[in-house]
Amino acid sequence: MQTSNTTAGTEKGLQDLDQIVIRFAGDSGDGMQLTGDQFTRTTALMGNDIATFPDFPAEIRAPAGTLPGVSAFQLRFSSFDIHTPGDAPDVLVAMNPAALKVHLKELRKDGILLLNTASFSALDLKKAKYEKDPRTDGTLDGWRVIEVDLEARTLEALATSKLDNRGKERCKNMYALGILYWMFHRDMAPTEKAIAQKFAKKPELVEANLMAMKAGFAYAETTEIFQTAYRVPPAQMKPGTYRNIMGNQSLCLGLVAAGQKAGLQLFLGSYPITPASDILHQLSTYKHHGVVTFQAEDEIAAVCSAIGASYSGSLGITSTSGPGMALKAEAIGLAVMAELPLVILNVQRAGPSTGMPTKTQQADLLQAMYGRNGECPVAVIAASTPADAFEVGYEAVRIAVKYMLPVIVLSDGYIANGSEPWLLPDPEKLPAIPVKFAPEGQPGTKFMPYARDAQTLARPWAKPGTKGLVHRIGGIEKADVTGNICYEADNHQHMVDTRAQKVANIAADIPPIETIGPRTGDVLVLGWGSTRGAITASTLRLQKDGHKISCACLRFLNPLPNDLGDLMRGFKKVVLPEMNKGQLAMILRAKYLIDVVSFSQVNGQPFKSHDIHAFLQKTLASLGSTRDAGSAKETRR
Amino acid sequence: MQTSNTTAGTEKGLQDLDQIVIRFAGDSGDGMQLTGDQFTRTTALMGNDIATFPDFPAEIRAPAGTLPGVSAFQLRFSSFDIHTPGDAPDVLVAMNPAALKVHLKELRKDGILLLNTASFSALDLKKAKYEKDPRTDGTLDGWRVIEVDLEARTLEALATSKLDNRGKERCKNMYALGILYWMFHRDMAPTEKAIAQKFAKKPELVEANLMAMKAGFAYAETTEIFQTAYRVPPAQMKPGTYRNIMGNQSLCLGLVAAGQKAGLQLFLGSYPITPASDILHQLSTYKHHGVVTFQAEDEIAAVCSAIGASYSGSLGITSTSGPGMALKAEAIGLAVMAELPLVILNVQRAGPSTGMPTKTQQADLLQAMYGRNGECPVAVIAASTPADAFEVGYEAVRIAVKYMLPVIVLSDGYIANGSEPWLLPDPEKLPAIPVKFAPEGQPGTKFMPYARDAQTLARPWAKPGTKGLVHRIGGIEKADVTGNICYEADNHQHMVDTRAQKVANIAADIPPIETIGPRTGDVLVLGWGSTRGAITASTLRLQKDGHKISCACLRFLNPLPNDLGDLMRGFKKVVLPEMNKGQLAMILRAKYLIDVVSFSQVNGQPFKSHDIHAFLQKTLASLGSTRDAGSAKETRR
Amino acid sequence: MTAVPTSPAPLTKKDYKTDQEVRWCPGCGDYSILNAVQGAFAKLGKQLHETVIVSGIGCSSRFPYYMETFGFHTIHGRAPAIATGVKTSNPALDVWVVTGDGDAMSIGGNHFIHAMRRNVGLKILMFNNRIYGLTKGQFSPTSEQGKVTKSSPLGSVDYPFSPIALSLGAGGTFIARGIDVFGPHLEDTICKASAHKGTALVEIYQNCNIFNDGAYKGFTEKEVRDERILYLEHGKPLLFGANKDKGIRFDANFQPQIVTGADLDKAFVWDETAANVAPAMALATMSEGEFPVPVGVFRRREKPNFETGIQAQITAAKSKKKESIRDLLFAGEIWDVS
Amino acid sequence: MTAVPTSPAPLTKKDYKTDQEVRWCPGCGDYSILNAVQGAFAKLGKQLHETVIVSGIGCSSRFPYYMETFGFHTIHGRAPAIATGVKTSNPALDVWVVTGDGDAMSIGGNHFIHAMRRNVGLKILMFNNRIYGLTKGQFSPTSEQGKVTKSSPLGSVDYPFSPIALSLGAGGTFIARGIDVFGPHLEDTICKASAHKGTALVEIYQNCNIFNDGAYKGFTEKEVRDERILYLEHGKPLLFGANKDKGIRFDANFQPQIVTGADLDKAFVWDETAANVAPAMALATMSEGEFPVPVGVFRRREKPNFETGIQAQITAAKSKKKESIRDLLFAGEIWDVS
Ligand SMILES: Cc1ncc(C[n+]2csc(CCOP(=O)(O)OP(=O)(O)O)c2C)c(N)n1
Ligand SMILES: Cc1ncc(C[n+]2csc(CCOP(=O)(O)OP(=O)(O)O)c2C)c(N)n1
Ligand code: SF4
Ligand code: SF4
Ligand SMILES: [Mg+2]
Ligand SMILES: [Mg+2]
Repeated sequence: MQTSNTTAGTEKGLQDLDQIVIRFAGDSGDGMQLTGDQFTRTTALMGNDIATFPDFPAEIRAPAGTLPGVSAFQLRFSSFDIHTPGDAPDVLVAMNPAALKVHLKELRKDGILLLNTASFSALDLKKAKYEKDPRTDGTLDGWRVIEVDLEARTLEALATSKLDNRGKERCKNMYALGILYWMFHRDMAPTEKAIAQKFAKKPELVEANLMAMKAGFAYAETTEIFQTAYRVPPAQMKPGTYRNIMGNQSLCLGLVAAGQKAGLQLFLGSYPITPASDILHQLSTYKHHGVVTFQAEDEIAAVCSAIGASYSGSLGITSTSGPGMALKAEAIGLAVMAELPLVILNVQRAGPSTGMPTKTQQADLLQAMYGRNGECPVAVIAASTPADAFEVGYEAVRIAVKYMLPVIVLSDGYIANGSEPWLLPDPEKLPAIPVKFAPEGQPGTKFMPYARDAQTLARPWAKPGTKGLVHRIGGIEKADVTGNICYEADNHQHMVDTRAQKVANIAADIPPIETIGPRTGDVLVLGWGSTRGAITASTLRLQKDGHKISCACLRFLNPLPNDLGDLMRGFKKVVLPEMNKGQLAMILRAKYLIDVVSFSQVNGQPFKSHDIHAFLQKTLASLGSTRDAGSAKETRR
Repeated sequence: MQTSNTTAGTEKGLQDLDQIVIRFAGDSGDGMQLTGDQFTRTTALMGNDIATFPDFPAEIRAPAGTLPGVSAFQLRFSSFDIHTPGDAPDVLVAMNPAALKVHLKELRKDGILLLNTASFSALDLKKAKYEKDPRTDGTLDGWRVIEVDLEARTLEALATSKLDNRGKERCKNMYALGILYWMFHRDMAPTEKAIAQKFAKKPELVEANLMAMKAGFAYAETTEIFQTAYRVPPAQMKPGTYRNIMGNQSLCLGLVAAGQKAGLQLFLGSYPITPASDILHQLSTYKHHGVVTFQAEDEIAAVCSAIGASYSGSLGITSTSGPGMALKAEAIGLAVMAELPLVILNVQRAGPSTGMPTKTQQADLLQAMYGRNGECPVAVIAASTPADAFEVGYEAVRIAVKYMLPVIVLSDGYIANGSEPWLLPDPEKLPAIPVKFAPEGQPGTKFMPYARDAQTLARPWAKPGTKGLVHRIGGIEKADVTGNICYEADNHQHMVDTRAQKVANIAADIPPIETIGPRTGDVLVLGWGSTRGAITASTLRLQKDGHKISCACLRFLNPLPNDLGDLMRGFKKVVLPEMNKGQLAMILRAKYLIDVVSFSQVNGQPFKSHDIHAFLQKTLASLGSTRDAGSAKETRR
Repeated sequence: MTAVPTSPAPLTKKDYKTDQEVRWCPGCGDYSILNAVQGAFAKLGKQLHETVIVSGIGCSSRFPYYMETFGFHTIHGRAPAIATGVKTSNPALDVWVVTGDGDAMSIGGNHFIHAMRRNVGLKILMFNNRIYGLTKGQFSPTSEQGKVTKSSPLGSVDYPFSPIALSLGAGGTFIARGIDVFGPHLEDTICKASAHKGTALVEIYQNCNIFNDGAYKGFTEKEVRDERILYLEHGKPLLFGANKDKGIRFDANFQPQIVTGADLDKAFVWDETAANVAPAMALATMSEGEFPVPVGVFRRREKPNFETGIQAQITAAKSKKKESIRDLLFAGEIWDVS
Repeated sequence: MTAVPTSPAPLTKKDYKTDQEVRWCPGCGDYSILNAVQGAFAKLGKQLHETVIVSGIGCSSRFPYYMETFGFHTIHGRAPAIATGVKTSNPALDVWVVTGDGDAMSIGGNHFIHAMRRNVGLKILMFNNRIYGLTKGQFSPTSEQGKVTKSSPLGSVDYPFSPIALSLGAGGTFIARGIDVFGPHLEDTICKASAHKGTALVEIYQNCNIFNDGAYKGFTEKEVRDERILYLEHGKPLLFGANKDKGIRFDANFQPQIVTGADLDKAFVWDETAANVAPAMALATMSEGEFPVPVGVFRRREKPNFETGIQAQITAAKSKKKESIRDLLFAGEIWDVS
């Protein structure tokens, strides 16, 4: 939050900033996700670039007021192109002592703390594991504290409302939102519209929520404690039509768009699991696009039903997270053997085992690559931002159908629940997805289920119901061409090689790697998945400082792009930040024998760009790379 | 089969050889495995070194006389130390045209073909896909063919037997065995004893079988077609007591011995699957050692029951093959989180998916290493020969208990069903396996389930039923020491690191790598698992030729031995033959950045040592390594 | 491409044969079942290309290779789940599942009961030989207690499932039993299963002459059959015996009893469509030793199919709302930047 | 190490409480169940250290954290399999499984029915809220057809399982139902389950006030209870209503009927130990809308336990044959080389 200039003309001061990071934190029941979401929509509509990061508590509800019950939502908006939801917030809204306890340490020095003082009884403090009242023992020193008894203020404001006191109190998040809308010069209209829609059937709720918000706005405008409002002018974004989107949502849209383009019925077989469940939920709403969703009895049945669907001529999809992925391994092997298209979505969460379901991680890459018996290669591609997930979902369908094989899509909790403005693509310009089902068999000929396309090595997709195509396939090794069971040594070697070659062939479809910065230099920062934002931000900053550093984010992890080896060899050092213990780094080291340096973090949290920055700085220093003085801020493009 | 000298004193000639490779091939119903097994036992008792390789048809019975129904058993015995069951057989026993068709091409030039001529009707030939009678069209040229109508001869010999004709005919394998016993100067006594035991309840069967065998022996002795008998003098083996053993069997013995030594009840949870089922069968016979076997409803229940058993203070074991391994992934993750001892046996077979259940492969290494969600490290060790499996089974228990973690043991179909003489260990000298269950809790203290041993980082093993130890654990991330659920970032990072460190700590227990040959030179051949024999044989041969080549077989695959990097760096080139597409090679390349050359074969068959030899020769040549002329035979030690 | 005979309608048994050699042990009960299925299919005039047979793993599961229809030999226990995907995404297909007692009752138990619960339009043929054949003879979840096998050298401790009782408990809508050696009855039962719209289970007692020979001979051998088999016939009393001189009735507590002579008219009249499942359950759980073994249809109730319900929602949604890709993407709050 | 209160025998309810904060939503039915279990355990005087509670994943499966016994919160659906390992390797332990309708009936269905079949000495408490609570409200295999949830926006097409019927079909030996809000009855039912030697299932209707509020209020609310609940009492006729003025009888075809007035003496006399399972099945599958909802014990039959059988074989084998490691290894055909 760096002040750039002050505009006159408002009653109080109005300062222009180029970015703000706000974190809302409160009890699970305090509506923080909703509050954050409203702020995000409004801000997106006002033309700022924006990135969000909801940080949920453990799935199960914790008792009110306790530390494990704290739910947070961080958003960053700016007048330039941003890549992450920010590291340390400029503003922290803390709805209770527990939220304060958990999040205060992250608020940047001198940042604004909007503290709800309604619940600071001894019991409240105890629940939050505070020995003393933090408001009076110096804990809050160094921050700009604004104390408001949000409950009292809200009750006051809703004196005329028909809601009972409990109902009124629950509007306190809207009161807080009103305060922030004033502080950051936001338009209340989009929220008014959204709330009216959301509670369309309960007008008294609409009224109370909006009354509370407006009261908060007015309170901020009139009261003495707020000296200035801030404004973040719109970002200069690429021209086009935008929509704010979350990762799970955009992945679904990519799949549906691809299904439409290909003329295929989509069939999702899934079993609920955090943080992938929303894919099942969302695809269930696309029945009008012919999307069949099947909530299976478990993950095995889920993937198996999708395989059955693909076998019958639909495009089978299955969605899950780590533990579910483990259960699908055997069946994915069947799909590899049967050479059927299949899209497997793994929205990664912190493992191993049940791990921390609501926390993010990208430690399932090696499982995606190797987590099956035998030599069992599949395509693996990764989404890197909420908007990118659209393209990745689309691409997964295209590849699965073109090469007749399973494609694993890796996303993660950070992408799934994070959001950003999405420059909507022109539907006409989406790549074609030609589907060629095997034609009716001619009388007197026998259908050969493993006769292959000369270029892709794909086998024909033979839809049951088509005359003359009866044939048998299965998970036992088959003779090439005929598909008959075959235990011969040479055939098996040939089939193992062929299945590997099919995946390798996909490399022909991969465009040259896009780098940020020149294709040679001192340090190349590689990444995949949701580390993209933090990597990009820190690279840009170091480039601005004059370092010879570039970065690139890989979408294709299997096969790897053909130009990757050369690209890496153009740098003195390759650094690879990953939210795992160096999984892609290992693959690259093995394949290219290049000393790729893994920068690992496995704590359930996304990287902070300043941690990556610090590591890269050290790496650059070790190479003797020079550093200009300069602003540490991300560049506009 | 190289003639070394001829001994006088027998009626016909008697030649001394230093090794023989015999392959029995016939219909699944022809009793080839039994025949091979009898020859093996006898030969072992006669003091030869011996190695066997049964090659089963697909699990399901194929129609009699067809190619897929052919079952084979190869054995090699020698008067020196051998490492493989040999490449091309010297003698092929073919019980029908199909067996001839499948195996003749492997019989070495000038080798002996003992051909049963009983079933060469047009139909028999058709079933075997012969267009013409191979006996008359030149097909058999170049081999020393001995034709015997085994059925007619057997029926004649059993004229007085009370069996019906079908029963008599089934003794023809014993007639063939008798012929071979004469040819190779074997003692019939052990077989007489074994048959008497096997059919103890059916004396007429004992009589018929032995009559047939003796008739075959007499036939060979008297008839004109056999000119010479051969003798292979005993090998100079290390002094001690020996027993012939198959891999699955010896693995079981290792586990039972370890259980006894540790004073732990073994609990096997398993679900039948080829080629691991015999582990379940065998351990089921050790009830008198307190071994509990539980045939579960599937592989998931199998591993879960074993986890439950370990939780309750037994040593949980689960055995399976590839597809079952895939199903166990999620639960293994739980064991990693719960930090419980667990031994997981994967007798690998050819994959992916159902693959070729009766064929061998070692392509599940990366699955063992990485086939789970999240960072989920376990110890991985591999058996390399049937006898070695004993030590590996024993070691697995020791490590699991000492470090409180799951250990995956990799074996494969080749080891499981192959056999060799096993120098029996002194039971007193087996390493101790100290087990320290957490003691009763003191009143007023709270048990800390994740308090750790300072050296190993193992947590205490707290047996339910012990006073004062009540506690809760699970698959969700836990705070170290207390074991309470914990979602904190730093704790998660700490626990991820700790679980990795526990596995890494095992390296302290690994003895220095044993090499065959000096620790520096031109080429180092590395291997793991069942490739050991073929690697050793070809290395010894090349060493004899004067090449600077050494080899080593790794038992520990995770963690790797501490001295591996230095060892590899002592050679110009490291070659790694694997029955997969280079899985260990990949791990080594990534870790050490050494250009380990993978020599891959994925055809369901074990390596032939001459293929490895050829590859190594090429590698040596490319390095300009000199080669002395010399015998191409394995050395005696 | 090699030439194969073209099949002019109507199809005969032979048209369902493939060019694959049948690879069961000589004498295996699976041969008779194959024969009965081909007979039933010919009778019903099933089209080769409209039929899909999905199987798991086991001797039984090799079945698809011997049927000239679409065939998918999948993985152990998962056939019902895969078939659910096939049928739900294309209800027009005639989808059959072939499975074994291990495949369906052991590893695949969950998918099996869920298929029953959902009433997916699958026809499930379960070859019950009370043993794991393919893996060479371990006891299965339908093996009798005390069975001595390689994995239970002192006799198995497990109690067996009754697959019929389990299916009734899971809510199955068509549940029947046939026996390999009763070819015409089996063929007929398969035809009835085919006619049922929802999930249809036919449990088929099958002799594995290698690992469990004679498992059923106590009631299938010619000499004992008449006295030991109870044919369930819809609307008719439960009578058995060569001269139908014995019957089954239930006492006031639903406990089965054998009646003869004058009491014969108290024999229970079989209604395979009964609303409450209790009578079928009573029959399914009668002791095999004391009572005759029921074969035929235990239960048959029509109830809307799963896949029909799913596709009806799709059809309704499609007719209610048309949406182009553009409309799909350019939805919600969008804004323009120029 | 922090100090904890030591518990002098006899134990009270409080002794079973842990130091963990209970993390269910305020108002969740799980609280009452926890209370009933603690009450039952206190009554039965269960020793903390001899009791193991194994759970899967779900809101319900957090249960072990709140019980001062050994607790293992495992993975989704696998608790019965893990508990089978615990109990079979150490039959002296008192092993409980806590699970949900999703955990036990959906992903864990197979282990569940196999535990029933084997009659392992596990006490299974299944919290049935007819919804997936933990994952925020998708329909479960016990949800009624047509249920609108996030994953079934147009209503689910699935038919529900009756867990009681499924367990009966699977051969369960103790099968009962309780309801969260009927605390004393539930406590009593849990005590009965504990007394049973083999597998004991208690299905517990539990209200999820967040995602499926009021699922059971149609028969649990104070005003309707008496008319809508049928208490199963061993040896007593099936009567219900505030004045026990209604009863359940079965017609000749086992179809249930409600009787009143003069017919009241035709009410079926409940025998939870009946040999044939049909009456229990008839009750379990009565339509919830038409008939009162049975609670209490549906079935209770003694039959040797799985783990007892397994351990008996071990004990017998041990007493028959002693073998040192040396004898074990130096067996079969051995030979010496010197
Ligand atoms: C995941 C997995 N586990 C185990 C096996 C091994 N297996 C193959 S078939 C079978 C049991 C077969 O029994 P059943 O279904 O009764 O068929 P049958 O051979 O008796 O017809 C087993 C255990 C396998 N192929 N895959
Ligand atoms: C393998 C796996 N799949 C899915 C999940 C996600 N998951 C956790 S609990 C649950 C369902 C819980 O339902 P239920 O058993 O009824 O418990 P409740 O929360 O209703 O008490 C699901 C789907 C998981 N943790 N692991
Ligand atoms: S093993 Fe048994 S079931 Fe399998 S094919 Fe042979 S006889 Fe049939
Ligand atoms: S979500 Fe439902 S079941 Fe879970 S704790 Fe809350 S009220 Fe209870
Ligand atoms: Mg079977
Ligand atoms: Mg539930």
